[in-house]
Amino acid sequence: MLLMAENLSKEFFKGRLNKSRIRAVDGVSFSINQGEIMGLVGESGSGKSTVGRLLLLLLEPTEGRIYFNGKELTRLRKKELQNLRKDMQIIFQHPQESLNPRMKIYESMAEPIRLYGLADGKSREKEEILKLLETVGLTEEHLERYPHELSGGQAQRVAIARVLALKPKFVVADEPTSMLDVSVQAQILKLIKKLQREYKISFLFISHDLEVVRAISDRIAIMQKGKIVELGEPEQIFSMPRHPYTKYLINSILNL
Amino acid sequence: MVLVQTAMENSEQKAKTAETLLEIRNLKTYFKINGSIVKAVDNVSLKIINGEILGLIGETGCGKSVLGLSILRLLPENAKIEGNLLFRGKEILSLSKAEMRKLRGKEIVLIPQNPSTSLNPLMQIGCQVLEAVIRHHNLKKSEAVSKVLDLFSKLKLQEPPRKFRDFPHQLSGGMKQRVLMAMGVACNPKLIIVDEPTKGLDAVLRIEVVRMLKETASAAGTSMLLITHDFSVAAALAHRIAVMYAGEIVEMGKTAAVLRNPRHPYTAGLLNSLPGKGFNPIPGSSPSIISLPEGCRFHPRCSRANMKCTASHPELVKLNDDHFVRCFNVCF
Amino acid sequence: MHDTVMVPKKFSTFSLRTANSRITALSALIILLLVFTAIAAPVIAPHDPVAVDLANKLKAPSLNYPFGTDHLGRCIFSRVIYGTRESLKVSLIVVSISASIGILLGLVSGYFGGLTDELIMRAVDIMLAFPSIILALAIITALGPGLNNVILALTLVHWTSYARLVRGEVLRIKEKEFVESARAMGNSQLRIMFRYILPNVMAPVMVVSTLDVAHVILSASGLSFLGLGAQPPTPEWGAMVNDGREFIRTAPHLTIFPGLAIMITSLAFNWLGDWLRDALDPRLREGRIE
Amino acid sequence: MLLYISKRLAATVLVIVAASMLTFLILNLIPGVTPIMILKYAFIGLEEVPNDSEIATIIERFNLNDPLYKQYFRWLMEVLGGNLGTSYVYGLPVSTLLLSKLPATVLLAATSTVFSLVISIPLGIVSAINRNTLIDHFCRLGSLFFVSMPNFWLGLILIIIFSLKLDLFPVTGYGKLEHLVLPCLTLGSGMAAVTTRVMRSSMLEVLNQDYIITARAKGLSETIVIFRHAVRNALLPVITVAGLQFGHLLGGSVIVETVFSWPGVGKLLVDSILARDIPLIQGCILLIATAYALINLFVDLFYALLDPKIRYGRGL
Repeated sequence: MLLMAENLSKEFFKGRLNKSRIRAVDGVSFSINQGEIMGLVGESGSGKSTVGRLLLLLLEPTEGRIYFNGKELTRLRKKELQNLRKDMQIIFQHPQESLNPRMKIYESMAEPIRLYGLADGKSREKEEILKLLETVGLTEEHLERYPHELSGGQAQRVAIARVLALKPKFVVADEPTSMLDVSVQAQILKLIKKLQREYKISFLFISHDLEVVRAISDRIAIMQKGKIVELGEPEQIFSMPRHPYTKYLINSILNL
Repeated sequence: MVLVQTAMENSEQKAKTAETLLEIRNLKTYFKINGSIVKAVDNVSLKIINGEILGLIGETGCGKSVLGLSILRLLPENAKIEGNLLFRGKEILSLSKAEMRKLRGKEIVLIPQNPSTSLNPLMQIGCQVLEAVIRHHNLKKSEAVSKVLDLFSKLKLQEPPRKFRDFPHQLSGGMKQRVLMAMGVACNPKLIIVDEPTKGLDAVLRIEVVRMLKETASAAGTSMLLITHDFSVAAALAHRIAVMYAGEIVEMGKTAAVLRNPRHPYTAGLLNSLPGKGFNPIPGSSPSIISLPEGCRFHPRCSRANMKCTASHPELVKLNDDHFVRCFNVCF
Repeated sequence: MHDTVMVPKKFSTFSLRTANSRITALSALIILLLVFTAIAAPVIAPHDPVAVDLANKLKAPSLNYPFGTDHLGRCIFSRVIYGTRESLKVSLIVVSISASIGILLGLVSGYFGGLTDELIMRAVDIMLAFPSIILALAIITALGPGLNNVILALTLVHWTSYARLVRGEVLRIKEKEFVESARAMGNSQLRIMFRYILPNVMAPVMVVSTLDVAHVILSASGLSFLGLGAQPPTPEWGAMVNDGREFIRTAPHLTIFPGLAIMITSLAFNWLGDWLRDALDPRLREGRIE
Repeated sequence: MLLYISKRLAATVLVIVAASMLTFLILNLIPGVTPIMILKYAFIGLEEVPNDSEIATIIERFNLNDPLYKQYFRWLMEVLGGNLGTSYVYGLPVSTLLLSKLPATVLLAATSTVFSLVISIPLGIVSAINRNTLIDHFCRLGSLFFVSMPNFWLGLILIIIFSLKLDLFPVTGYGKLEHLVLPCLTLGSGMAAVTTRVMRSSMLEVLNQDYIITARAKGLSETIVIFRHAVRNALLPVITVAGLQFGHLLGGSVIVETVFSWPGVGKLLVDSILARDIPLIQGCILLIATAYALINLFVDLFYALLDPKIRYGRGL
């Protein structure tokens, strides 16, 4: 078992004057095995993105513990957490925005490599980058471009290649395809499946689109207002939904 | 699914009283950008029959929204439009500015794309709808206001009198969509152009918008040009579907026919890349409109492409009574 | 994404575009000329700017004295040339120091927020409670007149606008996903601030600092005009305009030429700032068709 | 909305107090200068120069040797009591001097602001509507021209042309309308130039918004789209800038009043600085800072009235 979240909660404070607190994530527990894709589905505002960021400690959890490879993350000192960062990465919803607009694609790709010294020397670095680009289906001519000169699909591939450079064990995919067209979405989903198969990377696939999650996940968690209301295999969820909210979500699918 | 059947039954009765509402012949919309000509819409022809909903499907950058705005002549100054736009026999492109303004909002209406930025933030919701009503009907103010309130209640906006005085920032996304809908149907137009009504919406909101569009169209009996990238929305609402790629229509036909047996490889590819159909993607990416490939614009990504496809440019060919395809090597 | 065409600056007539670019080239040329004049002043100036020659005071512009002479018979043309040194010195020092202070404080207060943000922003609010010249006047009163005190006063006044601008930009960029992904990748705070956030903040700062050079030239010459900046006999444009005030009836050229120099210099920097804003504004950079 | 007003009021009072503290600090923290030196300096050039004993009594009378914070609080209490101290040079109470000079500055500032808004708002709209045509080009060039113009030089040029050469207006003086024209033109043109540029870019920004397409799609005439939809939204950023611009106007009036020897607070400030009359300088600066803070408060409230997001807050 790669990762386990236990009774994870997060409260946000709204407005300086009225000290009202919103409990965006409320006692969420689940576990993800090595090489497994866990789908996390819910309407916007259900707290699914917050869960993703809590797992990577991009947000401080108010309560709860996160075990990664047996180590409890919230207890780790800064240094220890630092080298664990390599194994846990994230890809975002807006491809163009997840790359530094002032850096050429080559620079963005080289960042992770240089940060952890994964390739010594310029030529080794370029070689490594080209290998990564090839895995995600891009070519050398994309290296000299800026993020705004790429299409949505291409930018998302660069983001995935960047993450791949660190050879992570676990990746949070926060609605990676919701801004993309259907055909481009299919290419990215195909790529994620390939990374799961060939590199044994496990994913937390966050989305509001039940059909996409059903197609790609090994297990699905349904989230409503900060709580996981149902968890199970896709077929089981779709054939015998137990929780009323799950039924409600399934009925609102507009299939052909 | 219930919704799909009703759409198809409607198209049978509508076909009988077939009187063409809008006919587009070889429409070309070009833009001059930094000295180069960009063909956003390139030689498009299609017909919309009275009371019919035509789904215009295509991915980002295929020119579908530009087509919608061309019909209403709402494009920036550096746009050039050629061809014919016959609306109930009148040629839209030769109308004067004043005549065009009488047409907009009265005969042909646009329901814009993102509701959150399509309402004037400094003006009360009611006034923005009232504006359209007063512009086209010389009603007394009180009559116009009551018409707006009645529209609001028809579109299930709670306590219309209060909503009338609310400002856009006080409404949710769904409510703003309803207000734009009300603005659209305020003067019971002949043709409603709906631009990407479900873009970026949750599944739940999406189905709500689809229901609203269904009620509005069937209630008023108006025809609709539904511009979307979402196949299932088009399937649920449209009687006929036209698929656009790189500024051209590549396939057009009855909804059931196009969905059941798509004849153009791109349409087939799109349908197969849906999550429900196992997300097998179309290789490559859609070409930028500035540098279009030779011959058939889809040939670089088409598994069925042959010599002919790369050499010459296919025309839109009529397969049977109501099915058109732009391809030399049609699928079966 | 909306399908209509997002079109960049529209050029209806070709001549307008060339006119624009020609003026931009002209402004750049003027600035280069100014820098050259400031450096090579001793070589270019025909006469010694401070040499008093009462015999031919208040002479009209002539071949020997292109801008004429002032009430002490000094060659105005040479004084204007030397004046370039003072103006550029003041404006470039003030802008560079106030920009660096402002960027640093703005970056820190925008990125870390909390108490530091409160403290810095309250200080900024108090400084901005005064019109900029009034605060400069107060400081100069305390320190006494003189160009160096003008530099100090204007720097103390101008850093606040940079701090507020940079803080706003940092708050906007900090939320962007590429910063979050940099953090997820394990970059240190400092690296994120200086390698990810700062480069994206520099565009608006460069535009504002170019415009600010023009603004400082006007304020500094204004203070000298009031007699609080450069003290006689230093050749400073503002002070020269002030010297010419008494003789405005008989020898207007004493006032016209130094004032003209101020205006042309600030016009050049203002136009360059405008051009820079359009060039660096990503929205206008290219017309992308969705 | 009431919450917003009270918050803004409290902030303004705080700013004025902080400004008074800063002014007091700057003017009294003169590095290494004792009160004796100030007094001696103040009397330079006058016929009778007081000897040391007389200066000692003055120091006693104004008790200038106390620690700074004590002097500040005593001064603040006095100020709140309406007594701004007495001017070294004029020997009159600062408050009477300020009151006598205030109307001139208010008149000049008000007329210049009106003049600049009346010109810049229409110009900004016109040049935004026919963007990149000749009109737009000349408006931009013209506004850039006046923004780059030093106001003291512009004043002198206007004097040379209109007073000396054409003899239409008097060079200096106060009282009749003809005295007001040149100073108002000089002060107003700078502000007009800046406001035109802001109005133009704000209009361009608004004209690209989606709700303008919606308005046109309703079949409304172009004039209605421009004036009922575009201009109202474009005015909001202009209002905030006008508040800031008023600060520059107050600053500028110091210089313009000196050029035209206009009997306002600005000129009084410059003369008092040259004469190093500390209490009078403090009074002038405090008055200008307070006026500026009050104007900003008024501008904020006016903005809140126009912007429903603030006026009505979240209706949900």
